[in-house]
Amino acid sequence: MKGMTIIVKKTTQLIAGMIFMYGIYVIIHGHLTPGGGFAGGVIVAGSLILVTLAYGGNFLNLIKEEAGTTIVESLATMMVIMIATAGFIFGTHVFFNNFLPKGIVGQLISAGVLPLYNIFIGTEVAASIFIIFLSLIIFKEESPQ
Amino acid sequence: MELAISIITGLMIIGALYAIHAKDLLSSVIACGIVGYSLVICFLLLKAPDLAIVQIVVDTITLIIMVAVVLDSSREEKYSRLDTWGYVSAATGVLLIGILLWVFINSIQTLDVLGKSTLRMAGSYIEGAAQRTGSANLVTGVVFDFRGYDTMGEAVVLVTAVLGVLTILRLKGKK
Amino acid sequence: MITYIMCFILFLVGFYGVITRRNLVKIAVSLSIMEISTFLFFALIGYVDGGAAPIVDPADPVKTYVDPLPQAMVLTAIVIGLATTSMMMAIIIRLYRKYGTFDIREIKNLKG
Amino acid sequence: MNPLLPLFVITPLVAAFLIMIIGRFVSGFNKVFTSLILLFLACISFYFLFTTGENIYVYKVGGWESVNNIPIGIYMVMDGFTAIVVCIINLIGFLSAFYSISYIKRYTAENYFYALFCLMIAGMNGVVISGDLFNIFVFLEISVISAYALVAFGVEKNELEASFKYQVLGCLASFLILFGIGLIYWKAKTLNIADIKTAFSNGYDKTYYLFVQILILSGFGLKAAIIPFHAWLPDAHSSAPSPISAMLSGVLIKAVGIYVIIRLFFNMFVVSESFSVLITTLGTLSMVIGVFLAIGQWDIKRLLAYHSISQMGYVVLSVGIGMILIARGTRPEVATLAIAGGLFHLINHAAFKGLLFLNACAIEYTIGTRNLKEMGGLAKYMPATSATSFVASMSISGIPPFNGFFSKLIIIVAAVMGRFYFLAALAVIVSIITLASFLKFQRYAFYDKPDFKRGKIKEVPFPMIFSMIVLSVICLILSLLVIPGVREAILTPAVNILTDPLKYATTIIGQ
Repeated sequence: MKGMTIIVKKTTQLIAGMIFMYGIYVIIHGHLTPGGGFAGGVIVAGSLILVTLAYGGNFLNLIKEEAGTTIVESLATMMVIMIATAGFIFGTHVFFNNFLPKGIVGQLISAGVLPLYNIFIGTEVAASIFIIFLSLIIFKEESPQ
Repeated sequence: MELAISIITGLMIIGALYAIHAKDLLSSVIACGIVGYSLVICFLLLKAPDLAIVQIVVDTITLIIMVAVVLDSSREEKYSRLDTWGYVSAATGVLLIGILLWVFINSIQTLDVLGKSTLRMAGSYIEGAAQRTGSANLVTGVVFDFRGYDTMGEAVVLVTAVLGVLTILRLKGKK
Repeated sequence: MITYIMCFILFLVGFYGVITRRNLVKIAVSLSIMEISTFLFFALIGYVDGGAAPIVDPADPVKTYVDPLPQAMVLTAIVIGLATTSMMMAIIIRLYRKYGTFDIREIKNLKG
Repeated sequence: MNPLLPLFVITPLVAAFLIMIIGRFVSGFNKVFTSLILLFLACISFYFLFTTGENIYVYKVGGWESVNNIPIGIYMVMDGFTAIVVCIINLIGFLSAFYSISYIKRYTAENYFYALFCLMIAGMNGVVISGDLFNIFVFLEISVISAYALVAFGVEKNELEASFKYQVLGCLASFLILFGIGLIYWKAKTLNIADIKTAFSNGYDKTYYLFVQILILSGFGLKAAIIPFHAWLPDAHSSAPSPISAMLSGVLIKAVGIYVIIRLFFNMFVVSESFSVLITTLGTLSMVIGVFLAIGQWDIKRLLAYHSISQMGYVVLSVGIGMILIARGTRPEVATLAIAGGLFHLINHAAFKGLLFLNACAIEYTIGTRNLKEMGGLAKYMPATSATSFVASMSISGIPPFNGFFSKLIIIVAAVMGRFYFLAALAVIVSIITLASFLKFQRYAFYDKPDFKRGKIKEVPFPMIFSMIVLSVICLILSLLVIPGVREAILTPAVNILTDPLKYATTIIGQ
C-alpha cells in the first residue's frame, strides 16, 4: 500500500503522537473525566490507523498467521477476566468484586479496581480495532482485483 | 431543549433519507457518517459527555472502514426499473411502517415526558455511588463496577468480531 | 413527545432502507442508521430536566444528575454496533470480490 | 450464591482465549482442550439438573445486595427450566466438538473454529443463566456474532451469501430487541426480569404493552426462526460446516430464541390472552409451512433445516396452548401438561436433530455430495451411520419406542383436552408428512441400489461414530422421561416455574 503525499506525512508526524497521548490520557482518567476504556482504546487505535494510512508500507510481508489473533489482544482480555476472578478469590468470594481500597473520590488512584479495568479494556479495544483495520487492508492487497 | 433536539433529529431524518436514496455509494456512506456525528450533538445536549466521546470516535472508525470498502468498487448503484416484486415489497414496507408508527404514538401517551423520568434501579447508582465505587464519573462506575459483567461480555463481543473478521477474510477456506 | 416520535421515525427510515434497498452497502448504511436512532432513544429516556452530567466533583456534591444507567447501556451498545458493522463490512468486501457486484438480486441469480 | 454458577461463562471464555494463545504453538491442543472443557461443563450442568429441583439459585454478580428490595446488580439465576436448557447446550456442544475433531481437517485455520465454538457456547450459557434483560442482549450478541462467522467458515460463494443474509436479519432483530429493552426501561425503570414483573403487574397501558410485546416477540422470534422470520434459516443451516449446523439447529435457535421467548412471556410479561393466541397461531403456521417447504427438498441439509422450523412450531404451539389456558385461568392441569409436552419436545428435538445433521455430515464426508438423487445403498458400507440415522429418523417422525413419539403424544393429548381439536388434527397430519419425508430420506440415502463409480466407501473415523452412537443412545434414554417417576424430577420443576406467575419474581426479590 503506497503512502500519501508529503504534506499528509508531515502533518501525521505532528499530530499522531498527540492523538496517541490523548488516548492514553482518556484511558487512565476514565474514572474521573468522561470517556474510559472504550473511548481511549478507540482513540489509540485511531492514531495507529492514521500512521498506517499516511505512510503505507509493504504489509504483505506481515504474515497473517492463521493460528490466532495477536497475543496482545487475547492477553488483554484474559487480564480482564483475571481481575474479575481475582475479585472472586480475594474479595468476598464474589465474581467481579471491587476488592482494592476505594481511596478518596476525585484522585487519580482512587477507584479500586476500576483503573485496572480501564487500562486492560483500553489496550484490548485498541488492539482489536487495529487488527480489524489491518486485516481489511491486507485482504484488499492480497486478493485479486 | 426539546425544540433543539427535535430540529436536529429532523435534520438527521433528512440526512438518513438522502443516505438511502443517494445515487453514488461514497456520498451515501458519508451521509451516514454525518448522521452519526449529529448524534454526538444530541448526546451533548442531553448531558451525556461519555457517549459523545465514544460515539464521535467510533463513528470515525466506522466511516474509515466503510470508505475503505466502497472506495475501489464501482461507485454507481445500478438503477433498474422497479419490477412488480419491488413495488410489492415497497408497498408492504410502507404499510408496515405506518402501522408501527401509529401504534408507537398511541403507546407512549401514558409514559414519562422527556425530562420527567423517575429513578428506580438507578436511584442507588447516583446517591452514595461515588463512595461505594470510588469513581467520580458515575457512568464509569456503573459500567465497570455495578454492571462490570456486561462490560466483560462487551469486550468479548469485540474479540469475537475480530475473530469473525479474520475467519471471513482469509483467502483459502477449504484444503 | 415530539422528540420520541421523530426518533422513532428515524428508526423506521432505517427499517425501510433495510427492507427495500438491494445494494449491499445501502443495507449496511440503513442498519447503522437504525442503530443511531436506538442510541438516541436510550439517551432521551435517561434525560432529567435540570440534571447535570453524571460527573461527581467533590466540591459541591448535592446536585440532581442525569440517569447514568441508559448511558452505560448505550456505551456498551455502541461498541457492539461497531463489532457488527465491521463484520458486515468484511462480508460485503468479500462478496464484492467474489461476485463483482453490490446488488443482491444479481448475487442471487449468479449463486444458482 | 453457590460459586459454581459463573463457571458456565468463565470456563468457555478462558478456554477460547487459551486456544487463541497456546493453540498457535501446540498443534493438537485446541481439539483436545475444547472437548475436555465442554465435557467438564456437561458434568456441571448435569449436577445442576439433578440438584436444583424446585429451588432457584440466585448469584449476585459483584456482590451488590438489593437496596430496599430493588435489585441493583446483575443477577445470575439457575432454576429448573434453566438447568434443562444448560444441559442441552453443553451436552450437544461436547458431542459436536468431539465430532469435529476429524471433520475439521478439511478446513484451514482450525484455531479460529475452536475459539469461535467456545465463544458461542459461552454466549449461549450467558444468555440462559442471566436474569438481567440487557445482559441477555450482550451475551446474545456474542453467540450470534460467532454463529455468523462459523456459518461463513469455508469461504465459498454461497456460504458468504448465506452468512450475509443471516447477519442482516440478525442485526435487524438485535435492534428491535434493543428498542424493546429501551421501551421496557422507560416504563419499568429497571432491568432485572423479576423486578420488571413486579413493575408490570401493578398496572400497564394496553397499547404500550402490545407494542413492547410485538417488538420483543419479533426480535427473539427472528432468532428462533418462527415462520414470518425464517428466511435466513435454510441457507445458513445448509451452508454451515455440519457440526456447526448441528449446533445451530439443535441448540442455538432454542437457547437464544425459544428459551428467551418462553422465559420473558411467562416470567416477565403478565400473560395476556390476545398475545398467547398470536403465539399459538405463529406456532401452527411454522409447523405446517415448515413441513410443506421440506417435502420438495433434495439437499439433505436443507430438508433438515426446514424440518427444524416445523419441529420448533410444535414447541411454540404447545407452549402457546399452555399460555392461552393460563390466561383464561381454566383447566390449569391441561396447561401444565401442554407446557410439559412443549419442553419435552424441546429436549427431544435437540437430540434427534443434532444426530440427523451429524449423519448428513458423515454422508457428505464419505461421498462428498448432499443431493439425495446421487446417493444410494450406503447401509452396506456405513452400518453405524445408517443405524443411527434410522434411530433419528424414526424418533423425529414419532414412532413409538423413540422419544419423538412420546413428546408429540403429550402435545396432542394436551391439545385435545384443551378443546383445540383443529390444532390437534393439524399436529397429527404434520407428523405423518414428516414421517413420509424421512422415509424418503432413508430410502434414497441408505437402502436404494448402490450405483457407485467412486470406489470403495469406508466408514467414518472413530470420533464421528462415537458422537453419533452416544446421541442415538440419548434418543432412546429420553423416552424414559414419560414415566412419572423420572418426569417429576426433571420436567415438573421447570413447568412449575412457568405456570406459577409470581413464584419466579418473589423468590428472586426475596433472596
